[in-house]
Amino acid sequence: MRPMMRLFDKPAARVCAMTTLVLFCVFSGPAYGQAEGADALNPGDTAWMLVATALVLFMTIPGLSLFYAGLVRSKNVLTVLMQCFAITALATIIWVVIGYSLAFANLDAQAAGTLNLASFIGGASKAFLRGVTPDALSGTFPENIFVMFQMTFFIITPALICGAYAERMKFSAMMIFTALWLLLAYIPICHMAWSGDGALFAEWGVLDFAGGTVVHINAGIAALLACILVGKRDGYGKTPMPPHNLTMTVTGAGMLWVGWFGFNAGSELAADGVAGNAMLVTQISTAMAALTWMGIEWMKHGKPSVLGAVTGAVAGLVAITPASGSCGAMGALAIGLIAGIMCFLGATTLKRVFGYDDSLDAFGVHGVGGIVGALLTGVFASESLGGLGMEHATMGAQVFAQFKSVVVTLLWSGVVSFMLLKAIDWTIGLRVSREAESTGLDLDLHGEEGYII
Amino acid sequence: MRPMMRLFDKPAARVCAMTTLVLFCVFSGPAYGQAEGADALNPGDTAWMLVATALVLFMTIPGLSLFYAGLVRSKNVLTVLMQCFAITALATIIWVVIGYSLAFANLDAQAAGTLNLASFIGGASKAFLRGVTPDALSGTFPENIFVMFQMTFFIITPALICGAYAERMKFSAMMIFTALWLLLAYIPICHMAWSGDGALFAEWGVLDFAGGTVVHINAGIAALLACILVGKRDGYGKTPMPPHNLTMTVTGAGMLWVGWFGFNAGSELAADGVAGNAMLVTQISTAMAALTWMGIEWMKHGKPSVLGAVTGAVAGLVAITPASGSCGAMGALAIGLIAGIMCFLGATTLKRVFGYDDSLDAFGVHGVGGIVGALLTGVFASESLGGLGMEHATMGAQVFAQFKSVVVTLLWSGVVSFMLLKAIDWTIGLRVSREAESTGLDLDLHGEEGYII
Amino acid sequence: MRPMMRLFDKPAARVCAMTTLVLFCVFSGPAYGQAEGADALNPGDTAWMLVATALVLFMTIPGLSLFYAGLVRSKNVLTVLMQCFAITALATIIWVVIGYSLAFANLDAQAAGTLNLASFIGGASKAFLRGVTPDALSGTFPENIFVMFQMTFFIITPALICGAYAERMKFSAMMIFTALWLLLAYIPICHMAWSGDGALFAEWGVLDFAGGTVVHINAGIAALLACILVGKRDGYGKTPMPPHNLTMTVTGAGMLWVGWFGFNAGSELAADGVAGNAMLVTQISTAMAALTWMGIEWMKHGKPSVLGAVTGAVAGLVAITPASGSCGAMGALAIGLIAGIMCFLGATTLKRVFGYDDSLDAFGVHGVGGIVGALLTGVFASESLGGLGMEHATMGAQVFAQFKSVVVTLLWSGVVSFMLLKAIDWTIGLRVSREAESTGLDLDLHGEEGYII
Amino acid sequence: MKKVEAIIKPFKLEEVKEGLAGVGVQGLTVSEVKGFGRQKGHKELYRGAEYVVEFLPKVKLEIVVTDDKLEEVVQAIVKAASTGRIGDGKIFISPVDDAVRIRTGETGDIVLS
Amino acid sequence: MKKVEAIIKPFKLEEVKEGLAGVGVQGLTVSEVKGFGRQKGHKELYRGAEYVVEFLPKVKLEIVVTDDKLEEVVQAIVKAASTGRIGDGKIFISPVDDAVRIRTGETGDIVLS
Amino acid sequence: MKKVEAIIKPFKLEEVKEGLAGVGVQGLTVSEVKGFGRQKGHKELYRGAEYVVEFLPKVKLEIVVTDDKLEEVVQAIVKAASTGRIGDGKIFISPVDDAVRIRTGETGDIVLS
Ligand SMILES: Nc1ncnc2c1ncn2[C@@H]1O[C@H](COP(=O)(O)OP(=O)(O)O)[C@@H](O)[C@H]1O
Ligand SMILES: Nc1ncnc2c1ncn2[C@@H]1O[C@H](COP(=O)(O)OP(=O)(O)O)[C@@H](O)[C@H]1O
Ligand SMILES: Nc1ncnc2c1ncn2[C@@H]1O[C@H](COP(=O)(O)OP(=O)(O)O)[C@@H](O)[C@H]1O
Repeated sequence: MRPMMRLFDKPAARVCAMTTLVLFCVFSGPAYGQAEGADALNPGDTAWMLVATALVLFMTIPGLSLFYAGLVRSKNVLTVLMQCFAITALATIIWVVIGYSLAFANLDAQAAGTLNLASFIGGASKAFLRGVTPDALSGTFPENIFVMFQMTFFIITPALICGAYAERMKFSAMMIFTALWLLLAYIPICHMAWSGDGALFAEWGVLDFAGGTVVHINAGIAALLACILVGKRDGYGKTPMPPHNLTMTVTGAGMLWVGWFGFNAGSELAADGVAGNAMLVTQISTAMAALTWMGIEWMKHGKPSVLGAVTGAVAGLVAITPASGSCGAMGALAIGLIAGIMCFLGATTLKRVFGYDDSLDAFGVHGVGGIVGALLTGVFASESLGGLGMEHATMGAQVFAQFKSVVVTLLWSGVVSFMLLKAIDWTIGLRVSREAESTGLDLDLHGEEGYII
Repeated sequence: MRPMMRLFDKPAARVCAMTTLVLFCVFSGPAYGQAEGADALNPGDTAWMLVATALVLFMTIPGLSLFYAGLVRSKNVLTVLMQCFAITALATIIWVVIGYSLAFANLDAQAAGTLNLASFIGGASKAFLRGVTPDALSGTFPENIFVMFQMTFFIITPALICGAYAERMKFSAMMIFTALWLLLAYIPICHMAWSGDGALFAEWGVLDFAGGTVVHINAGIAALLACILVGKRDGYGKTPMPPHNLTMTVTGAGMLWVGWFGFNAGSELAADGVAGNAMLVTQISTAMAALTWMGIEWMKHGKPSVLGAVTGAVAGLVAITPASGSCGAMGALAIGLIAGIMCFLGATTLKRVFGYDDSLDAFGVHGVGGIVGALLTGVFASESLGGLGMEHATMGAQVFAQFKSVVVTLLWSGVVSFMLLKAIDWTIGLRVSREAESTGLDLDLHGEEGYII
Repeated sequence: MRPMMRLFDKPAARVCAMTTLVLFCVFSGPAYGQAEGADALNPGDTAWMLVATALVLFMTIPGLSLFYAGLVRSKNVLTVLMQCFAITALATIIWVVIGYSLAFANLDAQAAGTLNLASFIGGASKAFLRGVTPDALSGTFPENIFVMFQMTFFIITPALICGAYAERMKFSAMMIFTALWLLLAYIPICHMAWSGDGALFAEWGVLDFAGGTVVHINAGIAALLACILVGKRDGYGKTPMPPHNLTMTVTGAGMLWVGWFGFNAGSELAADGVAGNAMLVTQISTAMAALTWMGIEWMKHGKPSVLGAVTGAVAGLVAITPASGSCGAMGALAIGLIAGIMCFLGATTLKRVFGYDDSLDAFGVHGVGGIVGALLTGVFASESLGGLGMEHATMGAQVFAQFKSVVVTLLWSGVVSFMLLKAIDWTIGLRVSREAESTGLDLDLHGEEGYII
Repeated sequence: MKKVEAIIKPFKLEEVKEGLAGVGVQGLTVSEVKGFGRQKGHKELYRGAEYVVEFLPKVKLEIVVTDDKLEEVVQAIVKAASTGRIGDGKIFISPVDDAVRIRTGETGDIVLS
Repeated sequence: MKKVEAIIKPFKLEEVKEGLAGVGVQGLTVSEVKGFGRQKGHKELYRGAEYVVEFLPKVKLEIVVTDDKLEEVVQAIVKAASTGRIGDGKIFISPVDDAVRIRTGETGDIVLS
Repeated sequence: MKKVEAIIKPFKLEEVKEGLAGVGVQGLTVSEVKGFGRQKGHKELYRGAEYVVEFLPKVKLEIVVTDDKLEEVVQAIVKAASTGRIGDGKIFISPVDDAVRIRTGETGDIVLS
């Protein structure tokens, strides 16, 4: 084991050290721009990446925002839509100003086989997108599209968290939390996973094709902490809080499904057979998980529900995300099946047992599904199971690498989220007043009503 | 006329023979994988096919599901959404497990100029997508994308049928019917039309660019039989059953229109001028049919309705589907006009005269529009009418070929649908109880309500 | 200054002369088809243009139609959806029959450095899309896709105007106005801006990448005149007329945002770094304007509204449109900020001061945002401000060129719109009866209700 | 003058309206209500959480009638609305002092015809 | 105490509310109802099938007033709600025994002021 | 027989229902209404135009009770629905002549039990 890596054997204890490192790096690191090969622009890949970007944005607005908005009570419907929309705008600006740079600049400081500061965070040299001209390439397509594609992930991740604290969080607190969380939790994990040779997860050989750690586990654990620290909704467990408009939720689910092709197949960064495979396994896992969830409900409650079907589909989408670059059709069937079962337990039993109020099951689906997917990626990448093969690892070693990435993400994002939420709670407060909660957040926070029909 | 073809001059009488043949073939045929040329992967075509696939899935969820869901009464809204969603999941798995193989494997057994078993059905060699690796090509793009693209057609076709039996069919019966119908009706027709040289329709020289027979007539006739065998909705003809939310229907119609570009222009399987032409004629026919339907209503009832406009648009989309690879702008204007008129009659007069309860006009629009489109394809492919030309046929011969494919589809799908529906009715029953129908299927079948506002 | 150009120094005075010229040209001009280079078809560019076209259509149906429909009272919701849908159909047919030809045929008559009739209007040689075969190219992709792409702009522009006269205009009057306005206002401006060397705006060196003048100012000024000439809604200013369903509006806004990538990045007519840059700056400006509008509301009213956020986003989208081919990330931040402020004033103060009833702020957002964007394009194209550079002009000269194009558009479209609206008012009348207005236009004009829930 | 308030099952509305037309009722007013009574609610299911909805959708009819018509009207409703199952609903009869037709300002029994 | 129930055309609500404020009414309760009466319903059109909607949207106001205010209140409604066309609606007056203010538990006329 | 009509704040419905069950109420009917009273409306904001919504969402309960139960029922509502803040609502009590159970045709007090 290389020296730097020992640092992470007990990750919890080292978080402070890492934070210091990270901050140091951000403000000192020289940056040399993204290292490019001698690739030329390929219009086919470019076309696909333009579209994949549009598809991933489509996942958040309107996709996810509809999915979530249908699940709350009608007095809070606009708040949810507003959160997703405002996060989209906020994350865009942060990404342009400094986020992209911190995630993807200073790559020259990284080197395969070396763990250093640059394994954890990028630099400031591309702040305000310095150097991202129309001519700059990222592989076979323009770097500005790479900026955009990655931005859409930067947008959707905090939007996923909304599902946990829905129907009670202050809008101002939400905005501050999101901004800081993106900088302190998202960017480091994104860099560790996706900045290439020399980055932490890359060195470990972790497979995270489209964001199991970066997006889903990252958002999932933040969601869990957020719903615990914000506290339960008034009347939770006593009064029923059924979804106010399931047609909206099903519509959003359809959009998520379709948009996810951009997410997963787009993560190949090219229009080729691996992208096609990513699309195919995404479809299979999703279908399988939807049928699984429906089947469980049918057996347990005597009827399958449409909310069950769409939640299962999202579970399948989440779990296949890290695996979509490496598993085959059979692996996808298995991942879908397992994700369906585990997320069902996550959104029902787990939540009931621990008694937290994860309003829309952001942790139950994205956290649980993300972990399941990350670990199973290590299994179903195996050629013996129809996968595309793991480069140098045995299945055991690969699963262990995956496991480490899961733990790092849980701990890093967990600690950051906890500290941020506590700090915000002590200062401006996380939660609206009881009266506002009973009136509805739409009127209280935004002075509007969803429906005047 | 070649010997094998005589078999089909009186198609009804030969259905049993065909069934035997088909079943035999399925379990016996050696399979050699899809014959490939020496084509190399083209990223531009690949990009387009990735997107076209996403667009066609988008047509079903959320497109079609919203279009249909808005048309039912609010107590049944979720059932319709659920049907489309569950069919999406179910068809995906069937396609992966065996459907794709039965439709597109064993192509080596086919040969131009020969009608044999392989003219009617593929084989089992690609079950579980054996051999569909990221490297396998289908023309100029990866085969896995071809699998996905064709899968989206496999999904939407049974979803179209939902429109006929809406508001009264059991969910379990619907699932069983769909699964069997896909295997026994969809796959053979798909194979006959699209598996290339040696396939029945190919031998006849039938032009079905994007699925007039395979999708629309196939679904349309099944829809007609389903609504007749399931029976009328309680109170049909006495109580008004107006659409509960036309905003949803219009939204779905817009999505269908946009998604249909993937359907028709995607069917070129390349990003080229024929794809562009398919997009163009799709737009023209749709617009023309929408204006036609509006115009008829304006004249007949004194006002044009938005439901009329969107239904007309769907009629235009349906009718241009088989013709979109061969007609020109002028042909599209004519097809749109005629489809607008004929589907108007299909959804109004025809239904009234025969008194069946095709709740959302699945036959009236898809069946009638599909037949009109299939026949007119034979007319407007002609260069003299601005078409791209028919290879070797005169207009008369082409129309006759089209006619034969229509008849085969109607008979094959009709007989299969009839037998399946009867069998299900005798066993588990097709229809919910009268009480469930009066309460609403959402509560009864799924334990949920659409709106709690 | 070249002789022909003097004509436009006092544009108002010359409108009649222009009209005569234009009409003359239309019926006399020989046409030679679009001049092509020796370009070959590029499948990557073709794939992108197919998708960009689908995205722009998606902006109108369902995007814009949902955005607008949510803002009216529920008794008028279908009317708005119907207007957008019917305009889509109507504009399609007009474009195919003669519109495309008048806008883009007869290009041989144009020459760089010469202002003549052909600087203002095309010819009739491509009527009914004569010559637009699958082989015909437009640059590196098929001309039929160019026809389609431009058609989607032809569709959305009059649909934008609906926002001004919503809730009171007759459907028949709306259809007639739209048809004539497209022919007399849209086509000339489109030709002047986009038909290449020798066209008026091209000669002036105007930068209008994706339609600041052609689409937004054009529609904006028509909207202003329409809402003034149609008159205020009954009870306007006395009774509150709040949006009936903001979830619909937010959904539509998300669709507009995503679809706008097709609009702006598609206007590059290729999948390359300039397209990527257009997508990037579109995202930035939109996010910035959304945050700006939210910020203003937060300061002024104590709470940010979701309607404010989405309206700000649309303002940002509008303003970046002409600039998206020439500005950089920093310019986009500035344009978003300024557009947010100016459109806020346009939709609030300006409207209040002058007292017109622009129901959904079509002028306040598209007119004002379009003008702001057109002028700022001249500023932020400058390399010194991070732009991609202006070819031969100083910033001052460029802004002046932009200014002239704004004035020409305002005057031309303003005069045409005024005359058309007056003529229609005198003949069939623009407005529904007071009783119809109180009952709701859905029932009165279309015999339907939006919701029966 | 009496006011007859009937709470019935929603799908019976059409029949009741016809029944009332049969006994010459010229006007009535309908509203959507939720009822709570002996009729058991139904279970709903959201992400594995089952809960019982106790308030059931009902329709309330209000018909103001002249005293002499009262009996006939009540009978017509009972006849048309009854299915024999729990939850068929109730009819309440209460006194009305007077009625006014807004259009004309008329008062008294004439308003009801 | 009397209860005044007025069924009016929806778009008249604002005017009636102002009219009532003019005669000192401090509180009222409004609900959306569907009315059936002499006013002819409208035709709706769905895929070529025309049918008549006989239940028209109306608004019901309930105002409990002291006996001395009754006349004034009724007049105010008639004045504000009348358009002179069929379907303007009706007012029904019925006895109320007592009123209670939930916040304070007070009863009697004071509750209405 | 008396009819108790209570206009309460919507989020109090569950508590009131439980309170009423506590005193043996077997049935009630609920509708959504808008109330206008002393409670100040809220401001809404649409594109910079602020306006005041004066009609606030309320829930109306109708319970027909036998005369002897009246006091108890009213007290139960007051207790459960009161928050002490303006807008808690009102209860109106009015006479009912008779009640009919549609299912059985029964009349009189038995219908209410
Ligand atoms: N005491 C009551 N006061 C007001 N409404 C009542 C009362 N009892 C019943 N209802 C209404 O009558 C409906 C039917 O009553 P329920 O007890 O379920 O059945 P049934 O009338 O057949 O005995 C209830 O849903 C409720 O709306
Ligand atoms: N007998 C009645 N009982 C209850 N409501 C009635 C009665 N008659 C009429 N209404 C209500 O009054 C409304 C208006 O009545 P209608 O006969 O249409 O016109 P007008 O009041 O002008 O004569 C109806 O829509 C209905 O809601
Ligand atoms: N005279 C009245 N007639 C009918 N309903 C009334 C009357 N006064 C008040 N209400 C209803 O009671 C509700 C509460 O009244 P309000 O004056 O706001 O507060 P409070 O009851 O605490 O004094 C109102 O919203 C309205 O629905």
